Amino acid sequence: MSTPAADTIATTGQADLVGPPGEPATPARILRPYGDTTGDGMVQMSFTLPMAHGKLAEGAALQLAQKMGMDPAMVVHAKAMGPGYCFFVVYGRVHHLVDTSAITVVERDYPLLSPKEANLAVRKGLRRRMTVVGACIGSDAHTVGIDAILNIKGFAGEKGLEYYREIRVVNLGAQVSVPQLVASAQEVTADAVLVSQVVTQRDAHVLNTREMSAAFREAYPADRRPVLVVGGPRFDESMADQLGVDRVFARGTTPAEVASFLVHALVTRRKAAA
Amino acid sequence: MSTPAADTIATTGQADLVGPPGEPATPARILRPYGDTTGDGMVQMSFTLPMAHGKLAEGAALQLAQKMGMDPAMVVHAKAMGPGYCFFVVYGRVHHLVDTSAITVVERDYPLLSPKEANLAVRKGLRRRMTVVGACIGSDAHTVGIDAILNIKGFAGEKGLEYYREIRVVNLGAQVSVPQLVASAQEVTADAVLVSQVVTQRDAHVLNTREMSAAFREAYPADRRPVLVVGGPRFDESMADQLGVDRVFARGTTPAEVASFLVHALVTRRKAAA
Amino acid sequence: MTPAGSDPRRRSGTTSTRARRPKLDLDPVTVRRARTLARKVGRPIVRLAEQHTTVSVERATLRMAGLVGADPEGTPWANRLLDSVRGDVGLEHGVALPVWDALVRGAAGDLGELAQKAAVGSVRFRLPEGRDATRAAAAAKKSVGAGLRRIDARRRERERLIKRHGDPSQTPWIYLIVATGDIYEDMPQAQQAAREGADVIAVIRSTGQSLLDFVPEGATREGYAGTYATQENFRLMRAALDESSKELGRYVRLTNYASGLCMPEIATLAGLERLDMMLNDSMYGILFRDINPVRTFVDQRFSRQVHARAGIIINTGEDNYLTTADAVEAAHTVTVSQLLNEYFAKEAGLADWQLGLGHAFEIDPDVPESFRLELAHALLARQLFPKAPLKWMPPTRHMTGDVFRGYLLDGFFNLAGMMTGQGILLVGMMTEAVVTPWLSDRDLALQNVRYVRSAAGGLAEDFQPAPDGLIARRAQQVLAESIDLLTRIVEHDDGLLDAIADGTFGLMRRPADKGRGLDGVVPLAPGYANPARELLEART
Amino acid sequence: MTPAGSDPRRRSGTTSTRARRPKLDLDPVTVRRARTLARKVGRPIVRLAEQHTTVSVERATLRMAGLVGADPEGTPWANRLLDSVRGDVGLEHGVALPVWDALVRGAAGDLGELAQKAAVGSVRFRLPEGRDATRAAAAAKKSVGAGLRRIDARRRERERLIKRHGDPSQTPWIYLIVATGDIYEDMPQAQQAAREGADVIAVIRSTGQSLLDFVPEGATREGYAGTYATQENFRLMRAALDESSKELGRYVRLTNYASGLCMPEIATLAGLERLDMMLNDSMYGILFRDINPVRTFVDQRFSRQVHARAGIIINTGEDNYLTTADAVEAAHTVTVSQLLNEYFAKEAGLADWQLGLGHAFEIDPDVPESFRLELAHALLARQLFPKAPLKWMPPTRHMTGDVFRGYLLDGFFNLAGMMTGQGILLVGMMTEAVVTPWLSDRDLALQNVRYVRSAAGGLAEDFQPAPDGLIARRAQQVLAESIDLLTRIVEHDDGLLDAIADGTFGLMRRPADKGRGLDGVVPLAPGYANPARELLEART
Ligand code: B12
Ligand code: B12
Ligand SMILES: Cc1ncc(COP(=O)(O)O)c(C=O)c1O
Ligand SMILES: Cc1ncc(COP(=O)(O)O)c(C=O)c1O
Repeated sequence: MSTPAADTIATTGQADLVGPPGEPATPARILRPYGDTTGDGMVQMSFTLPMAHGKLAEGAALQLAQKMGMDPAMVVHAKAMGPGYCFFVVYGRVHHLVDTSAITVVERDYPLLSPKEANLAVRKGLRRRMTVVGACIGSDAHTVGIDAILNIKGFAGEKGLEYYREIRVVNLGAQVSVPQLVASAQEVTADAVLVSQVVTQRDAHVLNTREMSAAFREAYPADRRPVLVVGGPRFDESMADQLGVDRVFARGTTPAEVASFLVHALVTRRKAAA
Repeated sequence: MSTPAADTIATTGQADLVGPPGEPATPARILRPYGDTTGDGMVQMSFTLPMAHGKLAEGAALQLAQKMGMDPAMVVHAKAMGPGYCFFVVYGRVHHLVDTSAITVVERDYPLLSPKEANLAVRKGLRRRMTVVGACIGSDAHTVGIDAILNIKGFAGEKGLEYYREIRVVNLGAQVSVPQLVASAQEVTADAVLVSQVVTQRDAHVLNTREMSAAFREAYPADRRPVLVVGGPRFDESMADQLGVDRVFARGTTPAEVASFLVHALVTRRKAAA
Repeated sequence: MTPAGSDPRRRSGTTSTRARRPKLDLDPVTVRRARTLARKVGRPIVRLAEQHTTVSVERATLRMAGLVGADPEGTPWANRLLDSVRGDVGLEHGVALPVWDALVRGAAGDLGELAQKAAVGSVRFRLPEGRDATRAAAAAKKSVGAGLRRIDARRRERERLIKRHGDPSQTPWIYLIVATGDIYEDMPQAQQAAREGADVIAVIRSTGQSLLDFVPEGATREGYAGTYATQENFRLMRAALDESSKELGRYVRLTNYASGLCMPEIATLAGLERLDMMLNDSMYGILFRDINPVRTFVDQRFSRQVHARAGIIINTGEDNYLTTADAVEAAHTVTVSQLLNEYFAKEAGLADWQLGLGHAFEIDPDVPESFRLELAHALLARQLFPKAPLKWMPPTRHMTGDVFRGYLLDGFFNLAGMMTGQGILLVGMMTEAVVTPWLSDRDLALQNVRYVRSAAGGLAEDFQPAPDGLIARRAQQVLAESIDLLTRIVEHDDGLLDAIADGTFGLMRRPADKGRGLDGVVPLAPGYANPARELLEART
Repeated sequence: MTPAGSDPRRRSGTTSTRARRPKLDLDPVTVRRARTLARKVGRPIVRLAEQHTTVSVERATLRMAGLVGADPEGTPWANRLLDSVRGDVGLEHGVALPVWDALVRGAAGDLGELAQKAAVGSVRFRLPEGRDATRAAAAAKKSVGAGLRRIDARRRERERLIKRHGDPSQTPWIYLIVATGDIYEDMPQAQQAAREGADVIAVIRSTGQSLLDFVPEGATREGYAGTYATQENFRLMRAALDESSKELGRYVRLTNYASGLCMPEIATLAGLERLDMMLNDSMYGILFRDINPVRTFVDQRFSRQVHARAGIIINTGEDNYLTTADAVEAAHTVTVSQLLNEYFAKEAGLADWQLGLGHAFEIDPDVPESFRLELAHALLARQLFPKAPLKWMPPTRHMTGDVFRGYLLDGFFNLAGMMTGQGILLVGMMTEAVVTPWLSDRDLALQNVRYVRSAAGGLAEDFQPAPDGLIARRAQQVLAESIDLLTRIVEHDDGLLDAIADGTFGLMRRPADKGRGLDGVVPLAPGYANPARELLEART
């Protein structure tokens, strides 16, 4: 429902058009949230505080809202949840400005290829098929996401990597341990390793990914390490460095984006380096 | 549904009991929002930014969340609303602490009286009936709130001020202009004037109340001015001074609270002053 | 636009038309009885309306004849001119004869100039007699007739555009409000709402406009909780929605309020600017704005005649009763008001397809079986007025700051609307108890409607209230109580006026000799002439 | 607790019992045909189960006999002891004879000591024969019998508590999950949920536990997205809910998962700690955890026998199919699985009232008529299994970060549950696509249930799908497709095992000789003895 279409993303490299109402639009750099009037700064929030319902709790909710930069803030709903917790809905105006020129977005810095183009690039560039190993690691058993990228069936109308003639896909499935994954990658001399992480409670996805990238760094000489890609709905795409991987994909990723990145990383970039 | 019961409020003068899970509770002064674990600081937000949907917009949403003190923040939903607006749902952890010792709450600083007690106090203290004028001023036509306080029928099981034998109620109804209100108050020599303001768009309630209190200050010598009370669902009870009134009542007010305040202000306090 | 073509229910694929049998077994004799009583109650009021005029009816006549604009202080020339005439010769003969007498006499080249001259005292009015009167009357008729033809042309234009762009493909029609106070914020918001599926846009009026005895002028940006109804705002918004209609391949309708002290004038402006629906209730102004009852009934009749002529669908205001009275206890007052609104509307020439009779989903959600009681009420209205589109209003009174709960309630409201074949669905906002709707509230609300319609719209087919079940019994009870109430009204000495005076509706007491705008009511003198009224009457 | 008393539907005031006629006209011959086919498919699997044992079945036997605790590394003594026995004499004769032979021989004073000694190698096991075998068998039977009597006592205790505190006053029973990962956060959250109306609390397990071939020990605070199932956690939570039951005057049930590699042991611990329901599906582990099919079926049968004995209601996992397969296309696989789960359950001694057969509201909300299709599926299950409580699962797959939309969807899920008389309603969370449920999510979700139940619960009375309408046709179609599929399975050379191998369910291919835990499967040798199996079998 809210999945951003990949292509519109790539072409939107600037803040959009918001001008005085009724007048021709001009690009804006500084924005505020919009309730029903330009510049009103209105937002909605809800949260729980671990305290009994009452005036003090409502005051506490207001205090939090104010610390978050809301002024005025209205506590429009407060409900006791048992003796020790209270749930709030707060509406109000935030005074922060959004500066669109200060946003770092991981834009696609490589061309989006059709399966045909990708196949051609691999054939010409690698002169052999590209081998890709995929898995859900740790205790994560959510395979739907990685399958969406790998299986022929694909995602959002795009075929998955199995459909690419020049890509060999080894999908290890769910709950693969990191040593198992490294071993499999070595066994099939993987060019790239694709890992999915969906469970995020207590930062499971971050910890598992770091463990995985460290293991590959350990097991391979730097110049022979397969390209490491991680994906899942709650990843922040700008975190690749912190996670020790080459690329992070988040919610709504489509197979072609991944295939294109792999071609870029394994064919185009390596050729350029060579 | 969420109306705080008046009495529980008055007795809750301290942060409630939150201790280590499973252990006996001890009062906490410093709190964080609670998602599913003590101290996790989790909150939910939604807002619109006036820009096209896309990665830049999601980055902008994150930036706002970060400025509000959320880290990490997750943009879990982003939906284009036409070409120039995008709606977001964001979840994340805020790092602000709520300090319950720094909250100023307008506690009821007078005893809550039954109708009988209130009548007795008026009879003894004023030696005449107390006259109260009520109205919705400005263009506001929402009379249900003021009627809940004034009409016999009352609110939340409590009878309204008309039920009090020693209170004479003159309810002027909706859309009363400030000059009209002042004239009526003078005509009936009102002891107190009760004004309701429900419409808040563009701070209508604040502007109208200020206009009203200024007019009364103008029309009366300081020591003869009737007690000014304003009420409505979106008022902040701590704003009495800024509004130039003697007391502000917000959502969930009951008639007995108002009657008790009037007795306090007109009988108890004046007697004390004399 | 033909009546049939514009009956929203006609195009229904999923509503009552597919049901197996009428969902309620209403006794036809009882139903006929209810209508007879409504006629009895209404007829004296129509007579009363025929015997009076008001400042606003007379100003509407001037506007119909083309008088526009305002003086530098913002007082419309229609008001200035009317006041001059009234000062000189009174109103009991109408403005037409004195005004066109002056024009025929050459006191000014047109109405605008005449108003300006009158304002500075350089023209005085008289009541023409004999040949002068005949000539003035003819000139007036010509001018006003031209105005009526402009309204007719706008109606034809609407029909053309509907043919070109098409009507909504489903019922209920989706009705959304915008209310920023600034027409320039309203326009993009309305267009966005249309894009997301709105079939009808209503621009909510600023608080207090209903008590203004003049219609503000020009484009406005400073309303409170709504935007002023002005001719220019009408024009701007209609143009914006014409753009949307083209963009979307679906004619998007525009609504405003013919209500308050200027009801006749606003109705006229609506006809001239091709608005498509108007809030217009026979008693709302009396009950909720303390407007004098006679003033209201006179203004009502004129405005409804204009709406009939302009092909405008009216929306009546029964939902409002339930914001002050309890929706279960007072359910029958809604039915009674619908019956009266139907009577007054038909008497004024409105066709069935123009009767957006109101009702609302306002039962306290904590009442056991509240949803089924809502279904009972909604079905009763549906079956009592089978050819009227019916305007179904969302929960407001029992909405709270819990916006999640509010979003759910609105979903069940939408479901009730679909299950009972309502014609026009005013989309509820999760922020009802918080703020006037935000852009995102509207977007979310439309998503709610789309889900319910697509997922469960067809449930009407499977909905067959048990013949002796809660729903059937409740509907019968409300109908019986309505007949009791109508009977009691008929038994009042002075019928409806007395009933209104003693608090029968919405718990408000409104005596016939009190209320705002009373000084704008004038009993007709013999010789009263008003070409607008004559032309409109001739048509009906 | 008698079966009748615990059938949630029995107490229904508002569900199908009040309906006028069965909502679907299902052909009884077709229904009988479906059951016959399920029996044909299932019987060879039962025979397979009878011919094998597993490490977990044997460990469960030890636990039933009272073996508790773990070594300092956290490996349970049950595992250590089993491994020693297996190392010494293999498992094909079961652990009972070698273990009690050792005890009878005086190698240790009790099971715990024996395990410790075995772990350090100071005891060796043998397979007793003749009189030794008879004596060992008798001792084993006595120990295990005592354990079974403890389970019986917990069942009686439950019955007493239900009598004292009462069952929920309505159906569906409200089922809520807690999932903090920390049993000490779970407890207050569960109690708060009960206060707000939860009838059943499920403690979700940490990710990965199902692949552990041991049951962790003690109170745990470090699960990911769920809390470890341990005997101590069971005990703590049951005690917390016993408090709540007292506070609320309503017996609050507790659920966990008898699933994964330790299914038989966990079932046993559940019986010992008076859990009231257990997730327990005949094929879930195979399909979703890649557990070896034979391992699963053997473990399944044992665990179901324990549940039967303990008076525990099982919840099957058909909802899971619809998280990977499309809920419309794969609707019949749910029905087939329900029929198989029913067969396996009854064969293992479970009564109708213990069959919480699963199904779910997982149709893409963008599919036209999605809600009515859900009603069709839910009604089909309701009518195929009229005496089973049925476990109705909320939307998960099509939930998004739009929590408002999610809250609405959950409301319609609740409505479908009420309209079709489901017995157990797993409450959906608006944050399904975001986080494991927050305290406030649960509170809001219960408010949603309460509104729908109170406002529209009685709608079942008015819900009469047209005999030839969308709902009736859809239900018939799904039933027909189920029969086709069962027929195709029967036609496989090796029946169900082959069907599972070739991806018939949930699109997963799971060959019988692959998958996790295969090395824990052992074909029985002649002379195999297991007093737990014997005692449980005798009872059924
Ligand atoms: C389906 C599902 C299941 C199925 C999984 C079946 C399967 N074979 O995958 C079943 C029923 C088995 C299941 C079980 C559990 N689940 Co689950 N499940 C879901 C559910 C409903 C949908 C997930 C999904 O399939 N999304 C669709 C896919 C296409 O989206 P995606 O994963 O985001 O993938 C896209 C992108 O992220 C990206 N991507 C993903 N991976 C990768 C990898 C690479 C390399 C690349 C390039 C891209 C990429 O591309 C994909 C296409 O765009 C979600 C709730 C929800 N609506 O999101 C909960 C959810 C993910 N589950 C959850 C939990 C907790 C569990 C359990 C742990 C609960 C329990 N304790 O029993 C269990 C155990 C599972 C385990 N051990 O991991 C939580 C996670 C909470 C959190 N944030 O930590 C969720 C969010 C539900 C909740 N609110 O509690 N679950
Ligand atoms: C009922 C209602 C109406 C009725 C009013 C009938 C009447 N006679 O009062 C009708 C239908 C006429 C109406 C019309 C309009 N309404 Co209105 N209405 C509501 C509604 C649904 C409920 C308000 C209510 O009655 N609450 C119940 C009472 C008991 O609560 P209360 O007012 O908060 O009062 C309590 C306390 O606040 C306090 N209190 C209040 N006043 C006072 C005074 C004193 C002295 C004291 C001590 C205490 C006190 O005590 C009371 C008891 O606890 C709200 C939405 C909602 N659910 O809240 C919208 C709402 C208030 N309306 C709104 C609007 C915009 C309008 C209109 C302006 C729309 C339009 N442009 O046409 C019109 C015009 C009205 C006007 N000119 O003012 C907005 C206001 C938005 C804002 N925050 O600015 C709301 C919030 C709806 C919305 N989201 O758009 N409305
Ligand atoms: C018939 C009618 N007129 C007018 C209004 C609007 O109120 P106001 O008189 O403040 O413009 C309403 C309320 O929604 C109404 O139902
Ligand atoms: C029958 C059954 N067992 C177990 C689980 C839980 O999964 P896991 O195996 O990860 O504990 C589920 C999923 O909800 C289930 O339906």
